Amino acid sequence: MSILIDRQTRLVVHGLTGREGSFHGGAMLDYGTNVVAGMTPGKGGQAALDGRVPVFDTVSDAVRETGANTSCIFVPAGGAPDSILEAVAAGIGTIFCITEGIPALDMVPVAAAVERAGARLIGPNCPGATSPGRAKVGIIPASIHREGSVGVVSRSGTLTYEAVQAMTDAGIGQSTCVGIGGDPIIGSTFLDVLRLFEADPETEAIVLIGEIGGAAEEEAAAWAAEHLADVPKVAFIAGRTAPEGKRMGHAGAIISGGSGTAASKVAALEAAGFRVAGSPTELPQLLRDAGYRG
Amino acid sequence: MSILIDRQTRLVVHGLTGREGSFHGGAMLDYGTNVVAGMTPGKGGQAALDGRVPVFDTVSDAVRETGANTSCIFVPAGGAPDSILEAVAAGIGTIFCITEGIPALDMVPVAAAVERAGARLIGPNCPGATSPGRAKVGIIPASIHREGSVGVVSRSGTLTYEAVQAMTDAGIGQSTCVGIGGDPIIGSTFLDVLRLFEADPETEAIVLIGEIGGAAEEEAAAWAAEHLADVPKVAFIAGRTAPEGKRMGHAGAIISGGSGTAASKVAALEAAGFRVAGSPTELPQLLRDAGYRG
Amino acid sequence: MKIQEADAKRLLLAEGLPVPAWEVARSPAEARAAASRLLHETGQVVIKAQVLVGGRGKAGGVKLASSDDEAEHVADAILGMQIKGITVRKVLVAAAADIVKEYYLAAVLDRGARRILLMGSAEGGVEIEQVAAEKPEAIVRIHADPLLGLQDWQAREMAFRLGLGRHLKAAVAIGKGLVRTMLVNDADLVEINPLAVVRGGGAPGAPGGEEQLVCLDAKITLDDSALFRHPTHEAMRDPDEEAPADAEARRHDISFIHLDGTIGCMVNGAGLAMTTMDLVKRAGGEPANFLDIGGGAKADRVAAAMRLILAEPRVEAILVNIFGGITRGDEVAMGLIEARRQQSRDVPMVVRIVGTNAEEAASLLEQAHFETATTLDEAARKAVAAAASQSAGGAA
Amino acid sequence: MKIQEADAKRLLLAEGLPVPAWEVARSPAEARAAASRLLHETGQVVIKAQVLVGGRGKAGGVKLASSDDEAEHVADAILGMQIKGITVRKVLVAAAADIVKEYYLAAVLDRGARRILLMGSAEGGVEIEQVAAEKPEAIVRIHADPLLGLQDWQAREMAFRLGLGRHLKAAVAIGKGLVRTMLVNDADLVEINPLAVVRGGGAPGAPGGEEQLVCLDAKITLDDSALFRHPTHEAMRDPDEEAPADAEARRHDISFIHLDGTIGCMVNGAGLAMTTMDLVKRAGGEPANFLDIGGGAKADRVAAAMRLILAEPRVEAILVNIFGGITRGDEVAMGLIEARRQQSRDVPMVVRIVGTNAEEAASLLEQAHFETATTLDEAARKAVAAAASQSAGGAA
Repeated sequence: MSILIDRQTRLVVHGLTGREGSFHGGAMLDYGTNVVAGMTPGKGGQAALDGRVPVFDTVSDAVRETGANTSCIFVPAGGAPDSILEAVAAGIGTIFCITEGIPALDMVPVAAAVERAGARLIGPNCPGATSPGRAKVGIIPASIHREGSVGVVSRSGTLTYEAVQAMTDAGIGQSTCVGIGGDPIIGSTFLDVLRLFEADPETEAIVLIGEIGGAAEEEAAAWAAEHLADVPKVAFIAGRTAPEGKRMGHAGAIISGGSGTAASKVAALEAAGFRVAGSPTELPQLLRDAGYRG
Repeated sequence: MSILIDRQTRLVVHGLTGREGSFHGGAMLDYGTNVVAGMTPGKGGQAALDGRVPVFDTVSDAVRETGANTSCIFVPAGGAPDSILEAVAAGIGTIFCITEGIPALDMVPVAAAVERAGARLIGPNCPGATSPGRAKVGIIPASIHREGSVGVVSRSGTLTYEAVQAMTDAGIGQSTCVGIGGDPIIGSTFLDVLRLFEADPETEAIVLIGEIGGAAEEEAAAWAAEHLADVPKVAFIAGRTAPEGKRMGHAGAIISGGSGTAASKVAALEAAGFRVAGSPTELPQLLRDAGYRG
Repeated sequence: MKIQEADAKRLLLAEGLPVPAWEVARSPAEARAAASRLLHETGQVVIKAQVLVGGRGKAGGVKLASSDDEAEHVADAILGMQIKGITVRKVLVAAAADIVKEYYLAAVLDRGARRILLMGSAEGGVEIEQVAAEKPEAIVRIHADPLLGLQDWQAREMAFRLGLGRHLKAAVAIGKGLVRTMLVNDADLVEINPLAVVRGGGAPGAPGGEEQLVCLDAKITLDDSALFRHPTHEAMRDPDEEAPADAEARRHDISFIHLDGTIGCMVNGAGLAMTTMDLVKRAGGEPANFLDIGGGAKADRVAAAMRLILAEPRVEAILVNIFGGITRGDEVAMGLIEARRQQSRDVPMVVRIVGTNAEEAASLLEQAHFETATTLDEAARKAVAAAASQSAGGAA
Repeated sequence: MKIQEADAKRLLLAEGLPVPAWEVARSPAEARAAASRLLHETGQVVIKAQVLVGGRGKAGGVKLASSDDEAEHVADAILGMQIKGITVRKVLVAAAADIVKEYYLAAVLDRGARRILLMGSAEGGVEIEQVAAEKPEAIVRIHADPLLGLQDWQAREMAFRLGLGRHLKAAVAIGKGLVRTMLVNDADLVEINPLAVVRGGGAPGAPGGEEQLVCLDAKITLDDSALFRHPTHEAMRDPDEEAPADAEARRHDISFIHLDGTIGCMVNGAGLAMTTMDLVKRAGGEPANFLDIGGGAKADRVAAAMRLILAEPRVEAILVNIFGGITRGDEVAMGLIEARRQQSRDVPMVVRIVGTNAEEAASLLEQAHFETATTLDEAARKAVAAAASQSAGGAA
């Protein structure tokens, strides 16, 4: 098993006919992901990715015609919140929003509407997820993965690749790697993803990759201390050298009023039983130290 | 028993210090209703109704200090929707909104918020409800009632009084009389109230008093045909002589595009097993004809 | 409150919707002048009676003209025409559109669903009730979320389902614009019929020959309860179409609707007022009006209600039916006594007052020699009888 | 994007909030003129340094003046002052308020709760972080519903809990106004500190002597992601406080933050960029900047990033760390080669490119004689060593 995506995933790519959508849609299909549909308003009836995937005008058409159950959104920032709501209304249960640069206040009602509908949103401004050997949704490079039983959750993109590559190089595979996104308002938090990993019988260890800003790492740590006490847990926090009051690229990565510092996150994670790495390359060894034998 | 209100009702009156609020608040208290609090922003700390009822600035204060569980709203139209939301947020389960003249579009989000919270709203623009001998909330004159087992539900005010008076004069008492209000957007429909009567062991017969406009009577009739098949049911519909396209006083009382006529409602009710009176004074006899022996 | 087509179009334009240019004319000369300014667009103008009733076309109130001479003649024929009892005092002059296809699109308040409904049909140009009756599957219904509002994807869905995919951007803007117009103005209904694909010309600044989507006719009904927060809307009330009695009723906060019968009714409460009319009819009479004096009606409002009823010469008897609750019966009785003292013509009156302070009312009425009744049915019968004897007396 | 107090006050005024009159002065003479126009209100003006950093008061950037002479002197002292490294180039001149009591009120985006938070305290005038640390119970927190927005009753609740019941109407208008200002402008933060009860004078048109609630200071942070839909907001970017490098970075869509170290960093991805800085520090060096070239970075953006880094004379070595995903390693390599060809001064560079097209990148870099590294830790160590030898060389 795995979380969020697997062989039962039937993916509709919003914006499949666009530049990003077609590039990554093709990569997902090549990886073996069940890309069953594309959605681009006005291009309904066409076929994308060399004729392999039908395109629909609306998500509800895609769901009705192809049984899509998962969305991956490459729509530009202005239209992405609406696209999330369209997926929710069409009954899609799991929605990945890759789009970056969505105004934060746009996400406030959207996140509430997703929650109200009982759907699950990953992102926005996230790289997606990969369940190695089963499916990949989003933009994470396929090459870095290896099948296995470590669950990886991260706020970041390339930093995640770095960490996952280090694990793969050390012979440690992943059950699912999830990038939850670096925006201030995101659909699923570290905690939400940890809950899924806890319920997944195949996930035997956890890697959490956080960064400065907010308190989501602290919240997840407190929960993990109680619910993942016996699970090997390691973490890395980026931004130890970040100055206060400056947004470090990610809209959410900012220390304000002395809160959201790397130090407070490292302390909370260590108190919760995580081993915290000084560099992503140390993660494999720390997993071993924590008792992971997978 | 009864529905909506009884001896367990602990009422907070929104706008208790105003003209309408204090007049009807006093009448409710005199009837024996548990009026535990008033709410008027800026008058917190005062006592109203000759010092018998404490007044609070906020509904949440009233709930915390007095255990209020039911609201009755006399706030003017501009502030009433907000007052409903305040009651919902304070955890009030049953809310009567007497206020008339609320713009219909204001009620769209409010009705949705009430539903989302699992609360129950009666009105707006309604006379309230009376459970004779137990409690009265709103503006229905106390004198017309008699304790008994007929459940009365109506869209109207004085027409309800007329019908209830006729029943009382004929020796037929009521379990609860509910005025649901004549506005286009109301919190509880005929159907919602019928469901409550169905679940109330003390209610043995139903009187439904409808009027032209909308399709709520038809909807209730269809449900009653199935769920209240063996219950004596009588009805009256006002507006047989109303011309098309004119609002007959109530914002909701309008025949448009040939739908919402008295004829269609009478037909639907008769098809569902209701005996439909030609005048409110005939209701007691029709109840007897329908087999009501209470 | 219903507003004229020209006002409705103005509200749509204010929200950025595409409405072809128009002018309003009150005389044939004005219509001629308007036509001479608009004829260059498509070589033809349409001249439409401005009345707040449906079926203008069938009644001959909508006509084309191809020259300013013809426009003047057509306007002359339409102005002064009676449509469903309303005299036409204004016409709207607009460039006639070269219509490729007509659609229906409206935002309405759906009371049952308690939300805003965007309703569309590819069968435009005819009355939607007719489509609903004959071909219900041709109507597309999309509800706006009560908390989120109408989403872009919903407007797109409407466009695709109407077959307007080729005009996607315009259709989305119009669908969202209708709901926005509704919200901004507190309207119950914002209806475009027809919404049309036209060739060139139709809208200002449009490149000639290219197809575009425009709002050719517009109907908006405003929520009376919300007029208080739209001070400018009162100016859209059409004095040409409002009877003096209606204006007087509004001034006194009385719900009043004129009907064609002979028995004037004065009642407190809308449901009871309708019931009183129904019972008059049942007793063999015809109600002359719907009149709800509202709750807690004081003497001066009772007097105003009496004047409203008596202003109609057909009225031969008056039925007063008051169920006291908030309203105190004795106050109404005193109002009636005072009103009768002032009234210009003597019409038989049957009064029924029950409920709060009914006894005090009864003794006041007795002293003033009013005819009274106990039940509503009895009151209706007595009023019908009084009217009948009045007619008979008049005929004698 | 942070904006100056005067701009923040302008946005509040646009939403109808009570903000006492002010003027902005760029010279002592302008300050004198402003004071002479404002002194009549309360007999005193406050002169405040306009810089986008906190702690102006403590730094001596806020002073009172009781005459136009004094205003000119005070402004002369403040203008040109350095506050946390920023040179003061403007002052705000306002009538000094006769403060009865100070409050704190702010609308902020609460990321954890995923909704807007209205946050208030009766302990105004000091930094809210201090209140939060010392007296957390003194902070009132009310979340706006994510779908319904902030309701009137919530604004009233805030007013009552702050003890502002005597100023209920004004407090409700301000609470709602803060959230509206946030929504209308796509702000992350709209903060009034202090919100103050003042005696008379404070606001334009106020009756003298009467107490009223006014916004004395304002701080607004705008959401950078939403600037695209607020074309007028760009004008509020203060060129006096933006380093040329920051403007250049924005033009090229590069996330760039200047730091005080000697090792320039060029990275793709924000998290990896922070990590690279952290590892430089861990290896004993000091990063000169945070720099994220973003996804799919093309050659011209690489060249721009290189210019940004080299513009800082302190930079002694450059660490390039690229994990190819969307970004293709060979494209970055070509960009680096081109950038080095153009670059004005020669600084040692350590390049690590892994992921997509890493092999092609490696061979390009080898041909161009770049120093490369395999792991991130190795890259950091090499860069720190290169900078050390560079300093040593420079010192020798």
